[in-house]
Amino acid sequence: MAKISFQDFSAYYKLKKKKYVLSLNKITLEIPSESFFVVVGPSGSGKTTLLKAILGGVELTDGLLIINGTSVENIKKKEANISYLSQEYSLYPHMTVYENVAFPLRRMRTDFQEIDLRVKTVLDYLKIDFLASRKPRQLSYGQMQRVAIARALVKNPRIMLFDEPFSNLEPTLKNELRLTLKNIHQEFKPTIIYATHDLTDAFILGEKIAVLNGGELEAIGTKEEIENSDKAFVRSFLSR
Amino acid sequence: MNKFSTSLIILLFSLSLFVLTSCMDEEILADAAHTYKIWLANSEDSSYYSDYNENVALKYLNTLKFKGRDGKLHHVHIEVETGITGEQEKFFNTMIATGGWKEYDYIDYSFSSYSVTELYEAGIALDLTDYMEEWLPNYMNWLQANPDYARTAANIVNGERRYLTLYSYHDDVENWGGFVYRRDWVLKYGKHPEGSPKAGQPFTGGFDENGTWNDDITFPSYYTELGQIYKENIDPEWDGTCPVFISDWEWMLDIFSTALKEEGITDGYCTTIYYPGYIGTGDLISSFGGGGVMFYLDEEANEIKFGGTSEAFNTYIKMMQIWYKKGWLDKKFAEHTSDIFYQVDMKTTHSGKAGMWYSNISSLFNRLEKEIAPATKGIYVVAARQPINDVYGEGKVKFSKDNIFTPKVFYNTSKEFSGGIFTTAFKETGKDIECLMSVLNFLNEWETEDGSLPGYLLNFAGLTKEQYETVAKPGDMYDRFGLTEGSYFVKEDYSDNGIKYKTNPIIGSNDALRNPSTLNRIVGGLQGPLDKWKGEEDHQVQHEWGFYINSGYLLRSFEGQLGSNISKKRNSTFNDIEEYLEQHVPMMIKGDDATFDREWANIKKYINRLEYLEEVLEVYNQLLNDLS
Amino acid sequence: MHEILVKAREEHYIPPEKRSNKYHGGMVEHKSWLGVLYTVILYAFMAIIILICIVPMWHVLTSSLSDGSILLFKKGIVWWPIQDSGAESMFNWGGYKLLFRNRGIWSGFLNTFIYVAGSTTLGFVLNVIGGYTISRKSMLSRPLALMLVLTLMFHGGLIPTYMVIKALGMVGTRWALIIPGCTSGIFMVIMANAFRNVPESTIEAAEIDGAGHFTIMFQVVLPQSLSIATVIILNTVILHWNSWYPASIYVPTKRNLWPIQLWIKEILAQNQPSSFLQAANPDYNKYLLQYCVILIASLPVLLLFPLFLKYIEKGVIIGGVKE
Amino acid sequence: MVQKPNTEFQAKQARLIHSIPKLSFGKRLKKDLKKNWVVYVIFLPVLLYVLLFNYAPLFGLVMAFQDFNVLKGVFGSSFNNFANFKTLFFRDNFGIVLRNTAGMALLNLTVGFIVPVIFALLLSTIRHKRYKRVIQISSYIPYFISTVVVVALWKEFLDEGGVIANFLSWFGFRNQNWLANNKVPVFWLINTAIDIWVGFGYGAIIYCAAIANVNPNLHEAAAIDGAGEWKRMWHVSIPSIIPLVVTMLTLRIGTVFLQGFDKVLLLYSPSIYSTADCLTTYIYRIAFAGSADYGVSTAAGLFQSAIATTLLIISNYLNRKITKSSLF
Repeated sequence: MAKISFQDFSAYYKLKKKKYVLSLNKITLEIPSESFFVVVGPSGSGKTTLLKAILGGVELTDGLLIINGTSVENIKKKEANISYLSQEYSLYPHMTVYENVAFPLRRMRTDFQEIDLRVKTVLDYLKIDFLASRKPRQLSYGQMQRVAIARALVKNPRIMLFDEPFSNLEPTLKNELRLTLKNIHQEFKPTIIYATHDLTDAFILGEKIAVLNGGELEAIGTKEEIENSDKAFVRSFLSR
Repeated sequence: MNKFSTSLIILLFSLSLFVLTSCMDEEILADAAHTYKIWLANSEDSSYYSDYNENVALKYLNTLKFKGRDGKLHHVHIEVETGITGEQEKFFNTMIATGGWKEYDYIDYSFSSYSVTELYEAGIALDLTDYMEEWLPNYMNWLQANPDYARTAANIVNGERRYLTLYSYHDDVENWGGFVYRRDWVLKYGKHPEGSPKAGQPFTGGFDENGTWNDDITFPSYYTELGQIYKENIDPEWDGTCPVFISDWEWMLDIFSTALKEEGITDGYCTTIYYPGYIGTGDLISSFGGGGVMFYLDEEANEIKFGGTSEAFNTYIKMMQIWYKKGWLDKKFAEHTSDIFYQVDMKTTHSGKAGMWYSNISSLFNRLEKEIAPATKGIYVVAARQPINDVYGEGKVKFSKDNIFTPKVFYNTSKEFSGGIFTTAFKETGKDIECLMSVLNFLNEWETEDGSLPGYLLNFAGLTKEQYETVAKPGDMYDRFGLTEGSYFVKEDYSDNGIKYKTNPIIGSNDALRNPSTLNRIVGGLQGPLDKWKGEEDHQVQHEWGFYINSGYLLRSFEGQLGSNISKKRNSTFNDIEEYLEQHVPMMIKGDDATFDREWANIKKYINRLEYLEEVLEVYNQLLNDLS
Repeated sequence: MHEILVKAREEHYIPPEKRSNKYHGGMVEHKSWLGVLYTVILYAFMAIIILICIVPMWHVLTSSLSDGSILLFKKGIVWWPIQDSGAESMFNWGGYKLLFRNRGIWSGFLNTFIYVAGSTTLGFVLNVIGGYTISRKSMLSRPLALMLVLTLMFHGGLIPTYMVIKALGMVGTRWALIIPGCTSGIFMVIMANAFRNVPESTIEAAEIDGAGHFTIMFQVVLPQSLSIATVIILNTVILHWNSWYPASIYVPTKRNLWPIQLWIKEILAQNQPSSFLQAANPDYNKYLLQYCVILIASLPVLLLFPLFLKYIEKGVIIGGVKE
Repeated sequence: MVQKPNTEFQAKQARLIHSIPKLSFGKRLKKDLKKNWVVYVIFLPVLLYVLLFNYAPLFGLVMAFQDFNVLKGVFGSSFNNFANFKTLFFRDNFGIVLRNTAGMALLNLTVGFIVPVIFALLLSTIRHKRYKRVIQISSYIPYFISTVVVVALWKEFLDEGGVIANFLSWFGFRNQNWLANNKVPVFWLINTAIDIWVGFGYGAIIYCAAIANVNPNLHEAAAIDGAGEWKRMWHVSIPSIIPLVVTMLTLRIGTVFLQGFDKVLLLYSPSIYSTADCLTTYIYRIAFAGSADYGVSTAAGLFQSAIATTLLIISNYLNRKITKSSLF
């Protein structure tokens, strides 16, 4: 559905009044549409900036970032239809689960019955329909994450961005949610870009994996290519 | 957000409801040229009516016809707007500054901080001199009959005497405040003074069976040589039964201190005084040579003087210091800062624990007696005239055979009631201003040839039964307060000494009803031949408090003629002196003789250093010469 | 660390219906003797505070029912309405009768209600908009905040303000009492402060979901700072409930537009002891008016207050308790 | 799961830090407008409201330099440059007036400001909902009693033999009328005490709301760690209301010279002018006793506004340095 390509793309984010940090340095990268692409690397290696760049949230950039043929600057936020999920869940605390999931659809002026139908199907799909009338504060972490996924999914986005969404969940719940992501990818075929510093995540999920370090692209390829790549950093990163 | 929508709906609903109910109800007879708008500073207590236009006497006035500019009789419709108590000066200034005065044809001028001359020069006030002859004859006749008020009724406009203000006057002065003392204590604890036939004997008398009071108290000054001089020159009818001199007062204060001891009152005192240590309008200071403490008129010298550094003021403070030392004066007199000078420390005076104080008529006779306040048992409070100093100081400040004087400067109402100006708005609106003048002239009308009821009765006595019936409406003020028989009656027989009209007893018993049932806010409350249901006791009060005339007191109509920048200087000088005296006079009263002299020197030094004092005195005297 | 968290949650978990609204989610507090001592002292201290605050209003209530002539010279706190010995009933309702005989009181209450409702609504909308703008991290948010705060410092003065309102044609109408004073810079700044406490992630999420500024303002940011917003509404209500000064300037001669506070000021000014004691037999009930007006002026707001309190407390638990 | 500090990474990162020359103001403004133009459009009604009703009347400030005459109006009156300021300030007791005002302002700022905050914090540790509500409502009541009655009551309490005078006499103070005592701190303390008594309930409400607005998860987490009421208040409630306290303090510093003196006019008496006379009463006596002098009163207003603005800007600057959160 959506092809994303970085051409010599570098991004800066503001450290202090005049000081800027180069967080991405001349990245050229092709993310095929409908692929499950994983970006891996130590924290602060520019993973989050990469995702933010796709959302158009980075102030200062040069080089090109094309999504489906149009450069990221002139994509209007409303039609972008990209979802973003981070560690913080960012659910609306004052709305019930149902309202949280329905919120994006209301903005798209879709009529009431359709909203109700789509929200119900998504909640069933993620097996959290019994939580519909609860408030975020009454949910467990796992349940919150599922609601966040539901909210992202309900507007069936072309691109779904995940920024270490499961890092503070216990292993059993992590596996479960990874499985759900996989099913979502099979069933709805969005382009998924999943940033993480956890290798097991990368190897389980990613069809293609990119290794980032200090804002530069160290390696890119399938699980096997990465495992026996000859790059020094990749090898030391794998052994950690 | 449903909260918003609910409050918006309520807002719209109540708005529409209110617009419906507030439309005017009675129809208007007069045409546009004869509808006038008047602004008055004071309004009536809103328990009578919430809008002055509901005043029944005004409704009656609006049914009459008056001569207009074209000589014909026209119906008029006068709409009256009133000021908010305490906010009038602010309203007046805003109205003048923003041209709001153009809406009004006649404006009450008593709250203006600018002289009428300035209002005239600014093109706001209308010059009435040319209109007086033809349209305001009654007002002119009254001025000719009262020259001392006429003098200040005109304004000096580049050298000439022009009439710019329509003043209104009381026929006689009604005193509502003065010095009072507990005569029952004098009777109980006092002894006949030496020189009297029963010297040393206790007084006799008190309340008789039907509650009237009589006693055989005579004051010591009656048996002195000065007393006889006072009797010959000032008050032949004086029989020594009421205090006249400071010596009488001190004799009483001594009695009061014994009374307090006998009655076991610990939190009372013989007398108290306003917190600055003196009363700014000159009371008690004019007992020392007739002058005042601030600006006052010295009649003999026909000059305006300043009393703040005078010997009279010094001697007065000396007296107070001695009263303080003797324990007669309230130790905490300087702390009652939120009380007004005629209601100082009511907590003590109204519980009967004070011997003598400056009060108003509500605490007279036995009105303070209450079960719950033991010290008020058998209380009988009597009014006393301003005393004359025969004890302290030398020469001019002390009454003697060749220095006979009476107090001339003290706080009292004068005949002058209020003043109004006609605005020049009619030149643009084309209104028939002469017709409005004939209305006000009608309200100044004392007697009529054809025997009909003169106009002043409308503004003083109100409406007769017939007059009321022409405008009666159920639920109006007369109806609610039982005045349907009219607020006064016309008596057929004129037997008792010229009294032609008799007030309705309902108003007699509750004189707060007098103003709302009449029109006397527009033109003064002239009394005229009307009995006022006053009893014998009230006669004694008015006689004592009104015995001396405060001829030295500067009239409002005189002070109002100062230009705005000079009156600003006068006000700032007045405030600076008052602020300084307020702090230093109490020190002199409470301090020893060394402090007394040191502080008096400070006061003199401070006042002489004041910038504008000389200039203000000069302008005052300049104005005095122009006017006389 | 997670294991403890999950176990603690499962063990003490109470479904929301059974949960009492103590927002600690039913956590059991183990009582150390220091904690008990602290609580005892605190409760006693608070009891004193209640006493100190309630007694003066009780004094006002009892004074308003006493006999005016005796109250005039009574010293100290009036614990029970004082009557002269001969009085028939324990309470003297003369003061209230005198007050409500004034026909202006009723139109005053209605007008005040209109003004309070109007200006609070208008003020609240302006507060939210103003607060939202200066709470965003945009270039102009700081200068605009400075502009709003300076409105507190500088005041044009009576005559200039009157001239501006007159130029707008509002003098003499209700609008002069609703629009000009409906809010002040201080409320917008406090609102901005509350908006800054809203977690940034929820706003970003809303932006990603395609929400425009208006939706974010009223549907995402405001509901999360409802407690402070309610306090601002409460302050605005009280500000306008007690205000009489604008009315005394803009509608001085139109008594049918007067709010209750201006009527009260007028009634009190006409019945000062300095005036009513000039009559031979004064009506002492007039001395009670100053106490009666406090009650009728403060009662409506005091009754309204618990509602606001509930709403302020509830402001946060929207997230917790199922409605 | 803690990562090993990657020194090599930090070195790499240091190389990457560039100092890009700041965009010119115009460019940055254009960029900002592009992003936030909607926010500014929404702000227009507020801007219109503020310009019309707060800034338009400021043309009246010119009266401070005029011998203002109501008849001539703002545009007709003649200029007298600084004469109004001269009548205000070149008087001998102005120094004392400033000292008193500063003293009362300082007390008002420190004690007067802290008490409502502490009261709100204490209130938050009270568990019984009904008792907490009773306290809150009763603490609110003094705000509604009219100033005249409040002053009358306190005058009687402070008088010899009054409730407070007796209470203080237990601590060795002579039983006297404290309002007649002109030693320096006495009147200041009285004025602040009355202000606190009237306003602490009203003032605490906003802090109660801020405390209630705290994310309950934090409280829950602290409770799990075994923190008692006191600790939780210290570690959770206080940090969460710091930004609001800072905002309110900055505003209070700015307006401390303008408000809080209305009761002095009713409390003070000539014998204690030396400690009680403050800016408001001083200006009232000069500008309003007798007839209202708009020139002088506007000059006085301008003087107070100038002080208030400088204080505000200083306190805001300090806040930005110390606690990073500031008004503007």
